Amino acid sequence: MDKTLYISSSPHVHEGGTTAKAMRDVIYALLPCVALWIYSFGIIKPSVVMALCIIGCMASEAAWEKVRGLPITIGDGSAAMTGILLALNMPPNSPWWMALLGGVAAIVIGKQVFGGLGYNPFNPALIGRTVLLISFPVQMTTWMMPRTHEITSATPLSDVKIAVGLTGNIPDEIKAQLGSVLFGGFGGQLGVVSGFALIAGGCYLIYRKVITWHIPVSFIGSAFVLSAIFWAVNSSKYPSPVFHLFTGGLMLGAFFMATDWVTTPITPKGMLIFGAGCGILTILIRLFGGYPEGVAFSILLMNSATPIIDRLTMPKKFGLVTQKG
Amino acid sequence: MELKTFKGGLHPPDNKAWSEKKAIEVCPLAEGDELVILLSQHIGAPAEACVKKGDFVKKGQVIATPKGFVSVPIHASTSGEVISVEPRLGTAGTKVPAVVIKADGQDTWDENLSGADPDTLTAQEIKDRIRDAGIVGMGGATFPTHVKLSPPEDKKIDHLILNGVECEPYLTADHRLMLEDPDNIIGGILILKKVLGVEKAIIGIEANKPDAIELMTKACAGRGIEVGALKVQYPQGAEKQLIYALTGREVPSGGLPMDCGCVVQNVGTAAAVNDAVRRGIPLIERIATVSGSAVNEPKNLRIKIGQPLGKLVEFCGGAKGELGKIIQGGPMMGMAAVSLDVPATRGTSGVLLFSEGQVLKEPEGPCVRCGNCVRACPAFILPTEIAFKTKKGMIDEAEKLNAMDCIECGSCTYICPARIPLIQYLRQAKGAIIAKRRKV
Amino acid sequence: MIGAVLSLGGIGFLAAVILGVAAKKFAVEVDPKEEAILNALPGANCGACGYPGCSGYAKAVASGQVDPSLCTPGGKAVVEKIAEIMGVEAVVAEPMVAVVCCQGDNQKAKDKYKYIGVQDCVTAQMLAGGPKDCPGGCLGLGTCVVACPFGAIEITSQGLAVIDREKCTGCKKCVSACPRKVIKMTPKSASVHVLCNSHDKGPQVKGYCQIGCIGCQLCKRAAEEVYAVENFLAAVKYDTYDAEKARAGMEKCPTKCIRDFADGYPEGSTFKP
Amino acid sequence: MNPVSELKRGIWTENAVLKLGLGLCPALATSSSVENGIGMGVAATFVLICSNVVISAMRKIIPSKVRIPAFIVIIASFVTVVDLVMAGFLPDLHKALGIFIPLIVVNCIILGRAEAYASKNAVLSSAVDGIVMGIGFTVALVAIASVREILGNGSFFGINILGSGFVPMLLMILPPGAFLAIAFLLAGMNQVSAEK
Amino acid sequence: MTGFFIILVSSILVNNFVLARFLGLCPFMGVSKKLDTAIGMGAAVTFVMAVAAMVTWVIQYFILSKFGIEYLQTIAFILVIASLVQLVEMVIQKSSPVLYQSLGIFLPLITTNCAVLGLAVLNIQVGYSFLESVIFAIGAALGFTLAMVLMAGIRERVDLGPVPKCFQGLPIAFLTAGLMSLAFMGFAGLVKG
Repeated sequence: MDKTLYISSSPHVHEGGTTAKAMRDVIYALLPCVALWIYSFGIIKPSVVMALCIIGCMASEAAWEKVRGLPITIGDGSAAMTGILLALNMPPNSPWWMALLGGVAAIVIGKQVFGGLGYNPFNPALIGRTVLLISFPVQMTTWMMPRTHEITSATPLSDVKIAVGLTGNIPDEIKAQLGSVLFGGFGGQLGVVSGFALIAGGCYLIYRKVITWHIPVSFIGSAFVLSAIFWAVNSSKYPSPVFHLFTGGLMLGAFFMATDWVTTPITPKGMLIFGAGCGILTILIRLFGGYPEGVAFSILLMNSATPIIDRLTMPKKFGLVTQKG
Repeated sequence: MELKTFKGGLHPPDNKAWSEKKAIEVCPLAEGDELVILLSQHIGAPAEACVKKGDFVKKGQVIATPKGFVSVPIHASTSGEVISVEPRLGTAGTKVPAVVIKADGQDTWDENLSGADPDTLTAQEIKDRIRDAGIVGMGGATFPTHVKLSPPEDKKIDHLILNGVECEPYLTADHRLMLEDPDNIIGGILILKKVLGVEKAIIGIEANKPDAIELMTKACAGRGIEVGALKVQYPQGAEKQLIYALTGREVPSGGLPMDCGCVVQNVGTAAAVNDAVRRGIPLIERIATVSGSAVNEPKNLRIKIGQPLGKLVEFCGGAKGELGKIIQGGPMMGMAAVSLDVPATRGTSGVLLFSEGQVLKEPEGPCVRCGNCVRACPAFILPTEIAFKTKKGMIDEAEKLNAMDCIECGSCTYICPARIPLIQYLRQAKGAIIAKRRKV
Repeated sequence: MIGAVLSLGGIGFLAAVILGVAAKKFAVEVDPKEEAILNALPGANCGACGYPGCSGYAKAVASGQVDPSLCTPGGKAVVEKIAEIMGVEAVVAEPMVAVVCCQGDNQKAKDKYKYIGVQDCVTAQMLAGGPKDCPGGCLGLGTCVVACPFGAIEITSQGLAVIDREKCTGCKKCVSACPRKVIKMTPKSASVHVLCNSHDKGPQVKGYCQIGCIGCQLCKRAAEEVYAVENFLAAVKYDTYDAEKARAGMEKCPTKCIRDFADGYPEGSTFKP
Repeated sequence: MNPVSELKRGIWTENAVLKLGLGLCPALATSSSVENGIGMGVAATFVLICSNVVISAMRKIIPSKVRIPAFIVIIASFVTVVDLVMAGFLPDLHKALGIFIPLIVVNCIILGRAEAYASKNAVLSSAVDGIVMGIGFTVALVAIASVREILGNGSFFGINILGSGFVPMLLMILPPGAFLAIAFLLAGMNQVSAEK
Repeated sequence: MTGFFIILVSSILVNNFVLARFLGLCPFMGVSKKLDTAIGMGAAVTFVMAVAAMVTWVIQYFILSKFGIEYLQTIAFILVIASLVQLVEMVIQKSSPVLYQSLGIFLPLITTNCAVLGLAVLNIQVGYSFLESVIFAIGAALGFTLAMVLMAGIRERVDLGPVPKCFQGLPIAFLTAGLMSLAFMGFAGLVKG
């Protein structure tokens, strides 16, 4: 033998996908939303927030890995993706230090402490957001109105919450506005300004087979059904399902956060349960909880149940069915 | 046409166009060529050499006799002189017992071989002929056929399933055989039906071979054989998946096809059975596809058992570019060979040459739990979880996760974006579980 | 005050009575010897004794049917302690250590092929018999490192497994983990070993390894009492081991496949003699 | 007995909270401010010293079979004393610590020291053990509380130290902050002792 | 009825004993390494808590209050709980060795579980009725079990991962608990009370 050949276990061919490619796909899918988001809130401020979130994530990932003497993995795009998702979850007029801190928190306590990509039990971007939300409730709920850039602390969700809290009913003037929710005009998270861009991005990911339909469908479906039930019971107190779907972070959550590979179940059945749990918890927290928005909490809560769901939904192995005939 | 299929699996690019239109050619054998005939070319006990150095053997003569029930004899593939009986480099990359024959170029048949009319034979006589001809599963598993045809009394067999799926990419040997020699296959099927005493025989063919489906349908008409068109989906040709696709039955976990009333045979095996019973020809030749990015001229060849892979490649115009990997069998389940000196065996359904650049060298990354492997797995287990547990040495956990049900089709590894050699971990787990069970 | 004393006393008394009665009624016996032995054992659960973990061994010893000297990791001290608990005399076996009988690292030994895949010797061995051309040589993928419960094994910078003679407790975990059977148990007192595991003939060995035993018999000729050559592979006769003679034979070895660990560990190792 | 090495043992090498993982509940629950932390630490130290002394003194007359219930009763008595004293003299602190005062009874540190040390050693050394362990517990509490109060409230011991420009990280004084603070403290301790 | 429901939801989710009230952390950290043991511990705690709530309630209102010696509450409660746990342990050990194998090992841990004593004290502080006390006990125990089971699921995964050396063991467990606690903050205000 003059030349040694390669030997490895079968299969000797590969589909070609890599983790980095999939991450890039997610970033591509987010680009339209990012563009719309930046555009709606006045180019400069949101761009800075976005950039700082990404820098916070990537720099802390690189620094952590450098200190621990590990290979630097910021090239795989997962830190950048976390940064973008985190930014989309923050008010576009956030102070600079908050964006940076959020990025660092997301990567350090959300991901690297557990050993890096693939081992984190919770969605890093949501950890970042939730840490900020609980730490700085005022700054995290100071929103801007799209286009007019007027500073407000009101979002449709908080309007409804406050009104119901005070009077037990949604006042007519708010109700009248709710119809226009589809077309923006409200302050608040991303869902308001670019619900359709998010859906398009989500569909792109499903088409690219980066994610499957299970989680988005069961998330949105269960949120729709549950809110529809409440709405049908008392429409003066509970807002309509369409309102729920297109406000807050629900679309972003359903397509981009709840579908995060690492922190969600791997079995299709588990994914359905996961999505349904997210949807139900979101609506319950929105309607009855102390916080006006529940997407982030519900996804984190379901993240913590992921290992259990995986265990309970282990597929029945081939050949276990009893023979017919 | 409604296509049948199973659940799970995936669809790798089949790359069959390189060789599917090429008619089968005979790979030549010149005087003085060495044939290295391994004594273990089947699953089960190796055969024992019954010739010695210096003996002259004729084509088709028995050179090694079976030991035990799950074993078959080995025959000389050509006439010539036995130049040694010694361990030689085998398929698995280690040295194994072999008989080396130097061809005399005459290719003289052993005159003792004779055929018979299957209608005049009893089932047992046919089975004996099949065993004596050394027939094994030609799909690559090389399980002795006569054993498969002898189910225990209490297993009622009602289906004979013929595997013409050839779901492995690149390979076109079975495809060409069906196109060029349908009568031989059908003859074999009729014999197999008689041995098993079944009424129903189905040939499963993937829809990417429409010409074969059409031809076989026509040829089978009126002879009690159905043709089932199957969706192009890997691993459609895996025994359990094929049975499910064609009959809707699931082979019980840990069981055999006979446990759900089926016997599966490759179409190539059927042809070999026909040759053996009607014409008395033992299994000394087979059809193999030589293909891959590093082969000059991909071809389908009729090869002699014992020819070194290098000879086959040579006949196909030799290798081109920088050779990176040699694969015996298909790219999904085939084994990488250490050198072109390795001889072809009864299980060599193909020889693929991959260029250096085509070798997968990406390092294993961390599992990102995308779930691709779970969705692709036709055995419905969780490959990544098992791999993870195996990596940590938690063999009991791996066993609880049904590691033993893995059919090693490679779908999980093919689709894994983190490039984890999942199947290797699964094999490791299976090995460890078997070792543990033996100990207890 | 009286109420306090009375009620608290009452509660206490009641609880004491109930517990006292329950203790009698629900008593379950536990062998105190078993517990004492378990406490004496090192608790590494390494399995060197052949029982599933230390508790299994403790149970077996307590039953009186098993020799108390099977715990190699614990060494003399533990054996004596157990013997004391059991009231028998301690018989301490000669301490053994494991040795990787190969020096064919990736500089000195040839590879049969380039291996891509799981970094585990058993798994690599399943693929074409392992990437090393030598059928007995150390693959250096570290299955023994994982198997060792005492962290006594490392893979050198040149891809060879090496066992620290101080940390090794002789539990034999690595011996059963190694797919190529290249790790052997040797008496700790002997420091000279033949570090080769190939039974191939000389020229063949030379073909794939610079430092393998070629079966030349020179060591045997120099020290008949200490060396034996069988099947083209030299071996130290530990029964008649003698340090000086062993070194005499070692110096004669043309391929340097005999090593005295007192001189140091193979190249690239961080262990010190 | 060297007091310095004993102190080092209590604060560092055998620190109940940070090294042995004992007494976690009060360590987290009462560390939202340094003041509460010290209050809890002192209360627990008092109980620890007293119970160590009494148990050590009575170690020969308590039958081993009922020693645990006996220990608990002794500890509980002192806890009751602390409870009443605090309610009388430090009503605010008593209210802030709330249910965690009676829960000193089940603080594993105290029972642990009683079982592992006081029941086997003389009165004086048991008292010293109680003191150093108590100080260790208090130090741990103050450490956790400092992190939480400074980050979560911008103040130390109630005094604003980071100025008005600092935006307090509310999270740190809420339950999740307690978990995160102790996690990083423990990791830091591990890192430091690994490097030594 | 709604009152009971609110107590239940509040004690399971909003004021989760482990994640919001820091009660029972020692067994929570110790036993949540494996899912099976976590479930076993949860069952044991639920049983003991329910019984302890009943017994301590009776003692408080029929003995301590009667004699005006509420200040002896701590001593009396801990005495009763300790005896109770030991009694349960002995009974189970004798009557059902199988149950003891799976459950019994956790019982000694419960004695020093501040969740049980904390529960008893809380019951009296809040002034729950007998039935409410029991409901509260069950809710608290279920909350404890829920947190522990979720935690065990995560830990089984996390502990196998390449966690940095200095974070291995307790630190990463605390961090995980912290993040769970963060997620449970979402339930804040779900029920008033």
